[in-house]
Amino acid sequence: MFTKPSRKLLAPLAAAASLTLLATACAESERDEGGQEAPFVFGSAGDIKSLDPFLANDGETFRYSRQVFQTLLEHESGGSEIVGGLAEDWEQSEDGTVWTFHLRDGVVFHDGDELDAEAVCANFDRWHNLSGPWQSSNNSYYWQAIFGGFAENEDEALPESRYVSCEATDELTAVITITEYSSIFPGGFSLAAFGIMSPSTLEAIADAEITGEEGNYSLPDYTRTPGTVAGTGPFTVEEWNRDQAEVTLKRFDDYWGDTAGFETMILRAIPDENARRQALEAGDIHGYDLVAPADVEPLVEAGFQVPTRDVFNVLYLAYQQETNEALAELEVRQALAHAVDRQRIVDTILPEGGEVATQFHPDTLDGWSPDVTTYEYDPERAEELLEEAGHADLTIDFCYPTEVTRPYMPAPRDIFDVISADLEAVGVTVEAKSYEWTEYIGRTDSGECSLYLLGWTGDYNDAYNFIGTWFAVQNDAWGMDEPELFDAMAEASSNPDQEERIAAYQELNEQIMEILPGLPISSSPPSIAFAANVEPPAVSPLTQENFAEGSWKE
Amino acid sequence: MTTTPSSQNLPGDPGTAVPAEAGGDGRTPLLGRRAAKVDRLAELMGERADDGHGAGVWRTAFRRLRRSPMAISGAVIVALFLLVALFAPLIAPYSATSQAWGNEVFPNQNVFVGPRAENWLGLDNLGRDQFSRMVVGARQTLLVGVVATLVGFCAGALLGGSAGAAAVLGGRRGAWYDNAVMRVIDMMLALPTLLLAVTVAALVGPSLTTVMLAVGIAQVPIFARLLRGAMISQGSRDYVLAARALGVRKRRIALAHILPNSLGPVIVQSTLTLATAIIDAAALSYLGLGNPDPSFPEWGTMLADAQRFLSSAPQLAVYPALAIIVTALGFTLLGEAMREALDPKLRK
Amino acid sequence: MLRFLVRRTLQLIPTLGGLSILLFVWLQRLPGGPEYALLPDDATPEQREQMRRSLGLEEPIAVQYLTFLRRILQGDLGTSLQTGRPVLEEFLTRFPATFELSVTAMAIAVSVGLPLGYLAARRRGGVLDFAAVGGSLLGICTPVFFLAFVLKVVFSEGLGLFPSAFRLSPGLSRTELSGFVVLDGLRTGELDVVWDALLHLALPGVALASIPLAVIVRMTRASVLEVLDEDYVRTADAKGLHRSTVRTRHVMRNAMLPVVTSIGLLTGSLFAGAVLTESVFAFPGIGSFVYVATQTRDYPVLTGFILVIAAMYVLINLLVDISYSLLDPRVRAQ
Amino acid sequence: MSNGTPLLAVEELSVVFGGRGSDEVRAVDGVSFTLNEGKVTGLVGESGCGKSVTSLALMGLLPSRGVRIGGSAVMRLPEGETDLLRLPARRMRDLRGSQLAMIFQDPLSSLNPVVPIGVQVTEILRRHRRMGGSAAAKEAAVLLDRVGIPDPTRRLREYPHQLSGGMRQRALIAMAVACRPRVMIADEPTTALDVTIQAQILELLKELVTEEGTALLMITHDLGVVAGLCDDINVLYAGRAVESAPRGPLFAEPAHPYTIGLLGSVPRLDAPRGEPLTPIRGSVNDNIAWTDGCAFAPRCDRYAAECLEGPPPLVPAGDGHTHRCVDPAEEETE
Repeated sequence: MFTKPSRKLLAPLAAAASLTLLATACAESERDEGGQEAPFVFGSAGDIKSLDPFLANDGETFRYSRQVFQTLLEHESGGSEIVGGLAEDWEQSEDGTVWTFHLRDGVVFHDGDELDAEAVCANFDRWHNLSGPWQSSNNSYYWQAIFGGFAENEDEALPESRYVSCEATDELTAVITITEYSSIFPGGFSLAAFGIMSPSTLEAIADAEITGEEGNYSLPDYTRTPGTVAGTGPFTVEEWNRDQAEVTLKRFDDYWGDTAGFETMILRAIPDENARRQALEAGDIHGYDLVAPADVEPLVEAGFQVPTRDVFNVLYLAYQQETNEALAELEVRQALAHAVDRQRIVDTILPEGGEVATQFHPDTLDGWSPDVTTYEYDPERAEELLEEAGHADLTIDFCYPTEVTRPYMPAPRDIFDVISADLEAVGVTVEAKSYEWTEYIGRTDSGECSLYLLGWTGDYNDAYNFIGTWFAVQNDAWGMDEPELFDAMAEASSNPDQEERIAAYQELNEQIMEILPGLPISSSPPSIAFAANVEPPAVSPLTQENFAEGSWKE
Repeated sequence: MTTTPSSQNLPGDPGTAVPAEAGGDGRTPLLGRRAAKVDRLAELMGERADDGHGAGVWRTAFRRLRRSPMAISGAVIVALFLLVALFAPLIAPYSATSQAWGNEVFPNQNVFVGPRAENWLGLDNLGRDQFSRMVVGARQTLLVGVVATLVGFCAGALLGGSAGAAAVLGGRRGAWYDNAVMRVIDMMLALPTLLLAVTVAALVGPSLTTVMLAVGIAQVPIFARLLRGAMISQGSRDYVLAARALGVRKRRIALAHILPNSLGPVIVQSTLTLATAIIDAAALSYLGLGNPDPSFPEWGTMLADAQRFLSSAPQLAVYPALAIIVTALGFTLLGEAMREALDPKLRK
Repeated sequence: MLRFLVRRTLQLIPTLGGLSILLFVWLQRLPGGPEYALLPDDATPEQREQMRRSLGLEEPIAVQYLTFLRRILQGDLGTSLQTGRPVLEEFLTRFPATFELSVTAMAIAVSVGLPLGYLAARRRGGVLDFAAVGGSLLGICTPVFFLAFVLKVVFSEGLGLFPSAFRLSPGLSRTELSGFVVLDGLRTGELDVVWDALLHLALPGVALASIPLAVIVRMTRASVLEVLDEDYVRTADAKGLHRSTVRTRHVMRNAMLPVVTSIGLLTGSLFAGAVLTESVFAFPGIGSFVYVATQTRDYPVLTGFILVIAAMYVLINLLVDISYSLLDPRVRAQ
Repeated sequence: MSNGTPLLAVEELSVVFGGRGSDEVRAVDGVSFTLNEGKVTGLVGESGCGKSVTSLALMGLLPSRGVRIGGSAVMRLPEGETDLLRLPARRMRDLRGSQLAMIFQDPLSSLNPVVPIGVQVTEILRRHRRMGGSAAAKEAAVLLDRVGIPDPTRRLREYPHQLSGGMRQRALIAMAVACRPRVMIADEPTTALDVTIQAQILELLKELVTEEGTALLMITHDLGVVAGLCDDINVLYAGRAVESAPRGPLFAEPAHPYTIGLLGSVPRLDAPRGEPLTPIRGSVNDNIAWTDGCAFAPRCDRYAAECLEGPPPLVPAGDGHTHRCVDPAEEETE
């Protein structure tokens, strides 16, 4: 659709180049005389939503934006430790409300602007001062998740903003002040949604408006057409072909760190997991994410590289206590927990290396407790408990998502099928309901499903990112009211002392598993696949791969 | 999708309907007079039956069917399918939903269990007996096909029948009504059946009922057109003219004479629609608009669900695929053979 | 001829009017009304109220209909819930892909179907006839998506002859004049692009062609059989004309009449088939977009798709009528 | 005139349908007759008696499969005598239309509805007389004029449905005579026409035969046509000739009861008023195989036991008069 005039002039050259390319299609890593290198094509599960990550809350947009924009803090390559990003290092005040970031020197944006503290603060101030449709949670999900509200909240339901100010104390020092400490910091500063854009970009988009109604927003042009947004990442965004669902990234040669191994990287959306695998096998793409567990072995045998990420997720069966009164009874919740053969799900459906989860976050996180109450697979006990509760003939609706795989949930339909068969085996009548992913999220969030499958991959290394997401306040997704738990959660989260906080988390985990708001099913390591001739980037448990680390094998 | 224009002009059998009418008569003078009219009509019909084909078209058609290999193979397949579907609970050795062998299959490691002594077709991806699922699935598939066809048949017959009757007998207002109905029908025909079904299904949300409704509704315009066409062609027949000349009431002509004689092509179409319904139902399942409960065996759902194992355990997809293809083929063969047998143009 | 065209075009108006009413009713029938369909489930009552107002749902029904009609006529099919872009725009950017795929499929179906149907009829009862009839029945009875999968597994995954997805190999550089990849390639002389695009079109094209092919074979066969029995073919033979003359001028020209109609109808149904085929081959056309829309119940897209298909069907019908009148002088005379 | 040279001698022609599993049907069984230059030979009988099959067999227009043809049909051609029944298909195609032409029963269905009359006339000229486009068009106009179609150049551009029934038949005749064939077969050429047109067409045929010296085989069920046109007459029943004679003797002294029956079923102006027509009982279907006896026996008034004692032989009755009856009528009509 969008063509730069210069490309037209280059057309004959490009044609010649691609002819050669076709001739050497089998050896894609080879460079041809034109100096052009074959692009690295990665099959993603969906198209990106916006070029500006601030507006997004989905993994595919963030996979793209992490290559183009950078955040103040990052996670270590291949791990979950927080390290410096655009900020070389940082300090927090005693009470955890003042964060001082010492920026890297010599960082330039794609458009030539230089990174300084003013630029960082301009970004934060912009977000803080957004108004109108920008304040819809559809358009600023992560801002609201971390900082609560805006400078001027237009919706009374929004909490007061946690953000106070950002000051550039010197050229390379930005000081961000927040109202109170929360364990979401410093992890919050690493979220891809808070990718720093250049001052020129900010100027250009200052008047950009979101039009349309709730649920039917039309995003401003700069989020759709490359050319306006500029970050500091190892790649620049070259083209977003929306009808092909394809984003083309180019190596940014003035990147402050090691320049990217690939000259060109293309993210191409292939929603179907089978199609992704076939595309890799056919050589159409050179890597893809969300590999089905069953495909791992055949791919490895066929010579593909299928690195496995560390476990950093949890899959759970949620009990919504309001839609089905029986679920408000502890015995029923326990009965359902005993009824499900979680080991079988782990053994037969989840990828190798998965484990039955005993609590609502993986054991790789501090705060995991070895002493939580466990619920063994025991159908007889389940039946007894149901009998005791007077719900021997329980009927319950059970939702699962269709046409989707998540890192923690490879085959939702099969997992549903196994659980529902287990439940039926102890006398529960299951009414199946399936929804497409976005609709599913909406319905489960608003508490329309009594039982449903969902999970979470951590954004950063803190237990609160898991349990705090669900059990910090009364909400429709769970429909449970446990004020004590909520209070304890708030207290733990606002404790700046690392050790005390972790001990509190352990207690919280024990408490949660007593209450049993849902059944944690598993934590499993998701895989990602690459062609044999690719030197893949270090895989990240947080699914935050930095593709600049990848390159063609010599 | 399987209709051809020639199917719209199939004549029914003029000889079957009327003699039955001639029976109950002669009680009151009024009835007697009407009976006399009917008798005269029957006489006319008798003459018709005499001059042309002697035995009824149906009987000749049946004779032809018995000799047609197409019809026989179709009938055998359909009969087998019906038997399996009707006696599914007796045939299936195990429960179709119990994951009794759940610990023997590991889809995450591509470990599947193929045919063996206790499970004739092996196990499915969750350790259920595939043979039992296929057998019980036949029943669901039949249900979907029959209900969908019935929906299409009934609604289509109502629309098309009324339009046809109005066109033949209704005069100017009838023609207007016919025109209006046919506009709607044409519009519905404009939408490919599958798309029509998809929109209906997307509207109501995924369930087995949705599939049946959606596929059925998609068939309505075809049935309506067919019946109307047949009725109009019957309407110009001599016996209808004769009946009108004799002053038989219009409703009676339409219901007792034109309609029964026009049903031939519609019945043939029903057979073909069963095939289409089964295939379209499978497509809807693939689109995720089918039964949300995956444990419930239905061939379309099973096929759609097993696609992902096509390279590692192709049999899981191939069994239901073959079953669908063969069953649809059976109905199509039978329907096509019936159409050929009834169509004088194709008769040789 | 011109008068015929004008007359036929005028006759479309009531049809299109009927369609718009049907669509309007459809939208009204959406669960809870259009504002529910167009808003997320957790929308507040105020938002719904606002949506109702902005959709003009407070107005009398006739006014609503006229508004609806005006919007359609202006090409406003609403905004996609998935992408937030106007539905028409989404369709237009994806149209070239689906168009190329449909043309490929139709080209396969026609170029194979017509000769095969003719030969089957000519050798009625022979092996070829049996194979053609059996094959076409099989084609009709095989679920398209399954066929597509099998093709992909065998020819792409297994034999590696064709790519499994997309319209073009990623990163293939080409001069972009329009969305029509093949046409552009031919115009600019980038034959590698053309070849690459054709390779990508092959498998989905065959899968999509399966049903039209089957129908065309059967239609052609039946039609040719009928025509072969016609007196004028006997006349032509009695005149001692060359076989080829008899075949083209006397048999095919007449036999084509019903086939042309069905080709028209099939072209309309191709777009529905594209929903299945494109999704299997990740072919970035209208089909896969609508596939996602059915998943996400993107009502504006679904409604828009129906409208586009119906409009296309009407257009195709017009084309069929025109070609029919070119082929059959009797129609012109009416 | 009466002494024309024989152009086509048909000997013992037989046509058998079916076989291999299904029942055999002997449609034509040992029929012999000769067509002479400038003469009209009639083939008379009820529908289903085998007259049309005879004509198709001579033209080589019967399907090749499922049909067995026996006997010979030797035609005198410029290059010598040739048995039409043994000629390869390609050679036969050359003869058809040029040396051997046919006029069919239903002029509407015998003309290709979608091709202009002009093309249908010129194609035969281009094929057999190797004429170029404009020459053929000119000749076609001459031909149409010759067969009495007014304003021929305009008619050439028209389609069959634009012509009247009589004109269509004239057009067909024009095609038949286009290459001045030696032998012409007219299969019920007037049945589908109005009575007044019938007479005109017959007059035209007679004229052409006389002027061109063509041998005409006139196939009809209509004795009126036979009486007015034919020089020699063959009466066919159930595939066999039951009586052959020149026109005079046949009408004067019919020998076979079937011939008598046929003559009796025709209303005659000169018959006394009030005298009933005498229809033949039953229908053609009520017969027995010739091998078992006289096929006409079940319908015959004079049926006797000897009729079933085997096939009745063809008996000469002098003056070129033959019949196939064991108990022929003798001078009864006098």
